[in-house]
Amino acid sequence: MATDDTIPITVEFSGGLELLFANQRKLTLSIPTYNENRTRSNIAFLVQHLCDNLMKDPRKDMFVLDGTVRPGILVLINEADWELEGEEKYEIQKGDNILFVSTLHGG
Amino acid sequence: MATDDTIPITVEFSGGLELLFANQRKLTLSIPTYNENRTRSNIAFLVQHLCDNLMKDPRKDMFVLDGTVRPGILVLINEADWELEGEEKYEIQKGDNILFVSTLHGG
Amino acid sequence: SPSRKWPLDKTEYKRYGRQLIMPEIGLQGQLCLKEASVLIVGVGGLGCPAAAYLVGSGVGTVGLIDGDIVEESNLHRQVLHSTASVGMSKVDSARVALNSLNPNVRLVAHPSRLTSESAISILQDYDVVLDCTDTPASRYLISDACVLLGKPLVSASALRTDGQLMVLNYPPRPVGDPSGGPCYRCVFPKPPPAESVVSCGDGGILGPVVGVMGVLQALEAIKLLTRQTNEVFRHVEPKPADPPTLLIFSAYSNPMFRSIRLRNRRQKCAACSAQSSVTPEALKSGSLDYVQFCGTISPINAL
Amino acid sequence: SPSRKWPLDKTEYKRYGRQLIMPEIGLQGQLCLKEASVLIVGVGGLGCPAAAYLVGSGVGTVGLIDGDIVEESNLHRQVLHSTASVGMSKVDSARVALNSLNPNVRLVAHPSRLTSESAISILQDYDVVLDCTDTPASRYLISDACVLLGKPLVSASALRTDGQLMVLNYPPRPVGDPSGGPCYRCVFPKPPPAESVVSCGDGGILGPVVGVMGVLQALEAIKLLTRQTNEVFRHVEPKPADPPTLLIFSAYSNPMFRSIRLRNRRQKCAACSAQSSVTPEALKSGSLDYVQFCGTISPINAL
Ligand SMILES: [Zn+2]
Ligand SMILES: [Zn+2]
Repeated sequence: MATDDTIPITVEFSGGLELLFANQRKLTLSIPTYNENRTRSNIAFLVQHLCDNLMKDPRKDMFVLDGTVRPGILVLINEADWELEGEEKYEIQKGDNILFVSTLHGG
Repeated sequence: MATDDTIPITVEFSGGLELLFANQRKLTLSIPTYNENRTRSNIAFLVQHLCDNLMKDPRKDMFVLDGTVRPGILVLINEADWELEGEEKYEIQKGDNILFVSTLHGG
Repeated sequence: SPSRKWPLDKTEYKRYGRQLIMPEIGLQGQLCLKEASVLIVGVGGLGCPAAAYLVGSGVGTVGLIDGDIVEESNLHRQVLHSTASVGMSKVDSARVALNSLNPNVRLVAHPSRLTSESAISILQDYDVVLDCTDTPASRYLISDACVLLGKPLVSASALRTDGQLMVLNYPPRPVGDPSGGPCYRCVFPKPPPAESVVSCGDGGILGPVVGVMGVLQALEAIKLLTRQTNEVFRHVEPKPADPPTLLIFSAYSNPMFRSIRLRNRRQKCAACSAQSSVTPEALKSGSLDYVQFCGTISPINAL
Repeated sequence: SPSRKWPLDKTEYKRYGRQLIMPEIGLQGQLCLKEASVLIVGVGGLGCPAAAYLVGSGVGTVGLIDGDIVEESNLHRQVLHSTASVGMSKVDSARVALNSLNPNVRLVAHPSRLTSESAISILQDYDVVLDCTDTPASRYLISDACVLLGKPLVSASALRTDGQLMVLNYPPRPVGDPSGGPCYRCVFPKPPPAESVVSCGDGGILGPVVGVMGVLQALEAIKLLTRQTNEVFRHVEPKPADPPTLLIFSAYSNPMFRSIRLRNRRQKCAACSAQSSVTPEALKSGSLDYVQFCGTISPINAL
């Protein structure tokens, strides 16, 4: 059905993660619909894509650790915890909003 | 194109207006797509419809005055001031969220 | 000169250190705050928390205007006052508390109700005005005076479990310039029928509801006052002002907060448009009767 | 008996009148508040406003726990304290201010840091706990103790221009019951790498940002404590508890507030699931080392 090559999405950063991405809180971008394995791009792919192509800070382990988003970062798909949507395996849809929030500890 | 008879929408009340509607803050309802004049139902129609059919409080002038929403009530169509959308003449679309907010003055 | 080298004194670096290290404020932002003056109209449920955080942040001059005295029924939400200050003027009571929080801030007391005659002469000395009052009449009056004087207005209100917040007349362009931010009359051209107006005294109010709105007023004022810093000193591109927004708070709804996009200036606004009928002279002479404009009603008939 | 007829005394009717007339509170709600006890862990930027509004509202007993003393750099945001109380313990300083706001509230002082050994015995006396602390270690400890004791937890945090708020372990069902609300470990099963953790001291904090979050904690506690009132006395159908939500605040974003739907209890949660390894004995014996669990790092390397 869908023959489009790319999926337009919005990616947002909050809780200090924006500092890793040149202080940008909101990115509008397009990602490939299918990745190299001919499977649909999912959150795991997006995280690696962001880390490889858009993260400006050299400290990659502030965002990705052991192949996944580091502990202390919540991933929210369209305003809901990714655990409600299938976590890393969630296949990204056109217009999705993916929000990465670092927990805060100050008070 | 559209031959559906009714339009499903969400109507919300805030700032005390919910008290006029049996303390309901959120209503899910369907309104006729076309009204008696065979024109598409707009906000003016919705306001009259709410006043005639859903308002429990007898003080109609707390909601409608001189044929329109009384002063001090903001009408918001999908999170934007109705003045940005054509006010009373805005033709209601499927899934629209219409929010009526009474201004507050306390402090 | 030494004052150039150390524009703040040592205790100020210490006191404001946690703000100073933030790029959004920085030394330049702190200096903007120190040189700024903010008028808080109404030292009640909104004005108390707003004043505490503005004075805490080191705004140079904070003006307080209120004609009321502290009552016991205020204390559940007006947390600057204390049981011992019942019977005292709200302005004096707040002054004591604020001075003990931060003695570096100059506090200006106006212990009387704002009137149409006095509004221009009082407001003109301040950079930003906070509307923390509780009647439609005062809201129209303050907005009109802010439009005439070109002052940004941070307006909040609360009742029962709900609150509302708007930044009005921002950017504060001259009367008749459609690129300025909307004023209170743009949003509400006609006052509500008097019988639909409910005060906190009649309708009740939950303390933290009005508290949240007051703290947010302080935040918006700090953002306005340090905005230039961000643009000039952080080499950030000057962004256009945020579009006019109404923040709606509802303690028992989910989500609790909603942001609503407001209209721009109204083409025929009685205050801020080219067709304005509100003039400084009319205001000063008292020929604009705000109380009558808004009507009155005995509380028993109110919604 | 006369105490039945007039369950509050005359000054209380006056003081809380603006809450009492609201259907969400009413006399029954006020009595719930009066009989309730709330523990505020951390009397800093979150704890100060939270305490002020809870004490204002007439919660019967408010416990304050903090091992720190007031420093000048606290005052821009910790608005219960004053310049004169610099050097005093935060708990004592807050107690003076809160007592002068509302002498009807019993204040319980715990002027020391919460430890794994003391947590159970301190928390067990309270109905609701507010996490107003500032380290990951204390956040895991407080959550674990709340789960073991079946207490609802109102958790907030703030840094720079951002804040977060969650109501955890609500409803506070027993360990192993999947219908209870998620705990802190359900949401964050592993602590963040120590080098990614930034304190307000290192990262900075804008006063009203942490202030808003603290006031909202007071609000959530009042909602929890008076919830039953609504159901039992207003003949409102008992609604299920709101789904677990994370409120995200960002002072320079538009919109400023977002509500995010959180997960339910985690099937393998180390604290609240049937497979829990966190026990009261382990906590009391100190065999759970929260500081080591969360790691430490010299501040210079922190993000
Ligand atoms: Zn206008
Ligand atoms: Zn858990």
